[in-house]
Amino acid sequence: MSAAGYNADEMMTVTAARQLRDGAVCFVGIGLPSAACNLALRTHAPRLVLIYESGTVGTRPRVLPLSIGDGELAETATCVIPLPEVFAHYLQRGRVDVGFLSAAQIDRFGNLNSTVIGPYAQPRVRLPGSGGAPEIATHAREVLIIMKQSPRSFVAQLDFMTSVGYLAGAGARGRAGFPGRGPRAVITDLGVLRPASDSDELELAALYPGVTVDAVRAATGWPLRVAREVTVLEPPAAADLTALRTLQAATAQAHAAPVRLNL
Amino acid sequence: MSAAGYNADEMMTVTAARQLRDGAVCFVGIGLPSAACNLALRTHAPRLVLIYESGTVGTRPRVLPLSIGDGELAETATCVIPLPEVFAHYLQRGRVDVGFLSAAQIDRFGNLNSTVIGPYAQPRVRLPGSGGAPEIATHAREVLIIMKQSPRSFVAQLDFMTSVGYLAGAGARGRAGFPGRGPRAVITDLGVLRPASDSDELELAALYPGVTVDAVRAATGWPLRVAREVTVLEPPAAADLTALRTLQAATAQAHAAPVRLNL
Amino acid sequence: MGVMPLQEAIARHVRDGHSVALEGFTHLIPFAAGHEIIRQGRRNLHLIRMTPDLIYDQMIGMGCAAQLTFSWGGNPGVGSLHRLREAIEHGWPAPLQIHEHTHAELGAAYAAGAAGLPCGLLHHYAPTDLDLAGGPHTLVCPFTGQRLRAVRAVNPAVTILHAQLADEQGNVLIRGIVGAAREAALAARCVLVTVEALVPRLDAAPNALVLPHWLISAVSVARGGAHPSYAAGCYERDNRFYLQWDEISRDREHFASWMREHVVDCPDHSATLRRLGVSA
Amino acid sequence: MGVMPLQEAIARHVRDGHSVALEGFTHLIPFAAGHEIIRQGRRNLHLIRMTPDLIYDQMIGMGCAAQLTFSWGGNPGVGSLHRLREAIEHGWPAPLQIHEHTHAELGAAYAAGAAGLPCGLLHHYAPTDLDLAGGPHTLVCPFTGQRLRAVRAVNPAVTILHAQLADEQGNVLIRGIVGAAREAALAARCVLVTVEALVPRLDAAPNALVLPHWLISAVSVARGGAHPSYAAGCYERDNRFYLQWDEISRDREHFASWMREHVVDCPDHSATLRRLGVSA
Repeated sequence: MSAAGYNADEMMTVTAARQLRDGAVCFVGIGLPSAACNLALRTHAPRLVLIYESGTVGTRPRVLPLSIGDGELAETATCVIPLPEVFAHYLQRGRVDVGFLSAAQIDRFGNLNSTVIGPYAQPRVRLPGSGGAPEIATHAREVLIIMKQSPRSFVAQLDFMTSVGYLAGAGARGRAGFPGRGPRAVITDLGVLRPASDSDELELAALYPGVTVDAVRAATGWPLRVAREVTVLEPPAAADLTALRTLQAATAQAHAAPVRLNL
Repeated sequence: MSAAGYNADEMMTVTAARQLRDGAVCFVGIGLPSAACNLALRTHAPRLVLIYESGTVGTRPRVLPLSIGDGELAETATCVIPLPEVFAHYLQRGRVDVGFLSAAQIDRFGNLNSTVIGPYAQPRVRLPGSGGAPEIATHAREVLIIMKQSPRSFVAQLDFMTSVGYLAGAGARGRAGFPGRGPRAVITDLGVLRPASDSDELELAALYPGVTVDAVRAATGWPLRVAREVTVLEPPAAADLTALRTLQAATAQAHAAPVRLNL
Repeated sequence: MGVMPLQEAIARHVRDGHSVALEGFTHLIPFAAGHEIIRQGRRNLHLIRMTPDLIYDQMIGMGCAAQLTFSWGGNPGVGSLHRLREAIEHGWPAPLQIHEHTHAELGAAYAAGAAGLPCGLLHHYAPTDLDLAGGPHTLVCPFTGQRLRAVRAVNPAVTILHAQLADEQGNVLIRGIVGAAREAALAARCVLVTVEALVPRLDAAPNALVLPHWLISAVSVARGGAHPSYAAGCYERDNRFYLQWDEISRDREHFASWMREHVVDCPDHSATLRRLGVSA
Repeated sequence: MGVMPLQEAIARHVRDGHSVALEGFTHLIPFAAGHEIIRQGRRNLHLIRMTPDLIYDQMIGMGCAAQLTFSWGGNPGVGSLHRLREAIEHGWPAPLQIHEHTHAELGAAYAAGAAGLPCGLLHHYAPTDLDLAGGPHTLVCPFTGQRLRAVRAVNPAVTILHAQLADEQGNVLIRGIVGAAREAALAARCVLVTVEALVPRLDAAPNALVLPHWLISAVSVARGGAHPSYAAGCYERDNRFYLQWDEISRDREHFASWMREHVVDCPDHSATLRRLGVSA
């Protein structure tokens, strides 16, 4: 990667950040979603409201948190509340505009598995489990999914359904009556998939510069549909890259010092 | 009332205070219960835990509060919590040993009316209503009732049942399965009534000095039963009276200054 | 959120027929806001408060209310609310439909509303006559078979609070006794807050009770806005006024002339406080 | 309540077979207490925690647990909990029965336990495979007909927390991120707390998060007791250790020898911290 260049993580992060309108209330997870939200805060969306499930509401961390409950999140929050209240008073009450999700597996309707690979009772791989995902999937007004694309993770059949996307598609989610509308976009390291308006099936809607449709098809475990018009996304603007890299450098520096307890 | 003497309010307050064992957790109301608890704190029960429904837990007011939510209660409390949590985490969770109640009417089984005189839809007198009383009546391990005695308030038939005592008596309360055991004593301005162990009917158990059984009967709106042994209670000890009067004088002084807002 | 004069906040957000909760348990009762509602002549409100207190006695006596949801309707430490009693006992100045709860029930109803649930749960207790007044239903716990009491969620159209401070963004800090104010705000469709002061930053303690600005439709400065109730750290409860109210409110004419002089004919709460002689 | 050494608190109150919740969400995880349970060799515990984190990875790997109730079982920001995975995938060192929830469900389950209710309510959502893993039931709201999800209350036999301060009476002050620690404590039959320090008075802010002494069975001083988690205002999270743990815990033998050296053979948490080289 050259100084003028960028890597796939950066493209994903910038793409995710671009989805966020200023003032939106986001329920954020650690990793790329956290980077994307904090990038948006520093660029086009200074009034973004970030909620982490640790109970930190309206937080503006100076560096990226490494855990969902870093002290940094509490120190810069509007308020710190008990976890049951985050889920009850904010998510379930319908006050979250955007929820971010990721998972080990996704299917063509945006349903997610973060529980097990293999059978539940005798898993080949036991994954961390649900956390806040199932309720984010149902209650956030809309959901953004961020996942690297491969045939192992974009699968024809989930081993376990942890969090709902569009269920079996074709309006099934709407009929189930969830408060939230479901996944609006799946942001991968190759491009962006979006649900088709009739079938709810994810289709390729946008490509990163230099990525081909065939490359995305090859990274998808089902016969991927392609939207009638596939846009090629702009590469990250210099300002975005600068903001992101400044944030990441500050993060690395902040977390480099070894911890000493003065007891 | 001579200096060496005492009045009926003082005797009631001291009698109520004597019912409280040190360390008990009390759910306290304004007025005589509050005076009794704060007197007990200053005499034989320094570790009494006072909870007021305003959310002030473990409070030790320096003067008696005039309202259930005086600033004094918050300033001296172990913690101040939202009202729904007082009722859920403390009362309903079974952490309250003693609840105090009063009412406009009581019947022979210790059931209470604080809602209306006359029919509910067309009341002759609309009373304040239930407040915290119904749940205190069911959930406090035991209940102490403090009421002045008269045929108008100690009635054969309640106009409205707001809070349960022993229902229809003879074990009816036990069969209803409430967490709390019910009224242990009714402390009046004449003496103390207690439930009979078989029938649950209130019977005269103790008299204040100088009060006759006939006087209590005359102040009761049903044919009052009298326990086999009626004790005559000791008058307030000098130490009790001194503590109570010191508290009341401090209270009067604290509340005498007119409020001025420096805006 | 917007910082705006209280007159504008009430004019914009409180409409005839709305369900309105002015919360604050003994502490931080939003008198300034209630008085402004009276001045603007709102009618047919469904008033919601655990303890109606003097502010609803005044609003009911002035004919603002058609319904009242409450759990304890007295003058704390004093006795009756005479205007509330007249409305219930004699339908004056207008009939008042009441929805009566216990504190625990109304607290759970606000909490359910705050959590986006249609109902809240409490222990079941055997029917008292309160059940006849309509209200809770019985549910059975699917795990234990235990009978439970379900109460319908309360979600006011507008909740109005008074607080000590707001910052420039409109985040609100409440210090001290809070009652069910937080739940009432979280349950509402629209939240209005009056504050003693606006400050650049709240500098709130960790875990302090702060309402984020984006839950709030309007913040208005109303110094002394809780008088004759109080604002911890700012001024004390005017217990003497609570005693005087017993006298003022006993008689319809006396009440009406007092309200005219001290509320209706005053342009705002500062004028009310000056006329009451409690501030310069 | 009594102030006593941690060894004594664990010996007295935690028994084989107990359901035990060591709570604290990322912040204030009671590592010192968990290590003492390992040292005392407790067996067949039913461990309860929203996020098992390293402390339960260690306790499970050391054979303390027969059951686990949880809602997210990863190494935060790092990846897998290898000892937890081995227990579930290979039954090593012992089979582990799991009771799996979402965060919202387990939060509501603790909250119901704290409120003395047998179950809590959440919005219903259409069945995912989590329902097949057993758990919530559907209830119908008696007012709206809306389907709701009931979760069984969680009431641990013992809840153990770490906090910054306790005063001489044993009142405990928690500052910062609290997760479901408060609900887990209020739900428990017995509460043990380790603290960074004992002080004469807490001088807590209004509305601070304080647990009254009479809810607590034992308070023990354990400086650094949350390391490698953190105690806001005292020391930071040892993110480096969380990364190292991924390596330490991958292999059974490496794990066992590490635990022997750093926990089992250390008399107390101070010794563990010295051996880890994080305190003098």
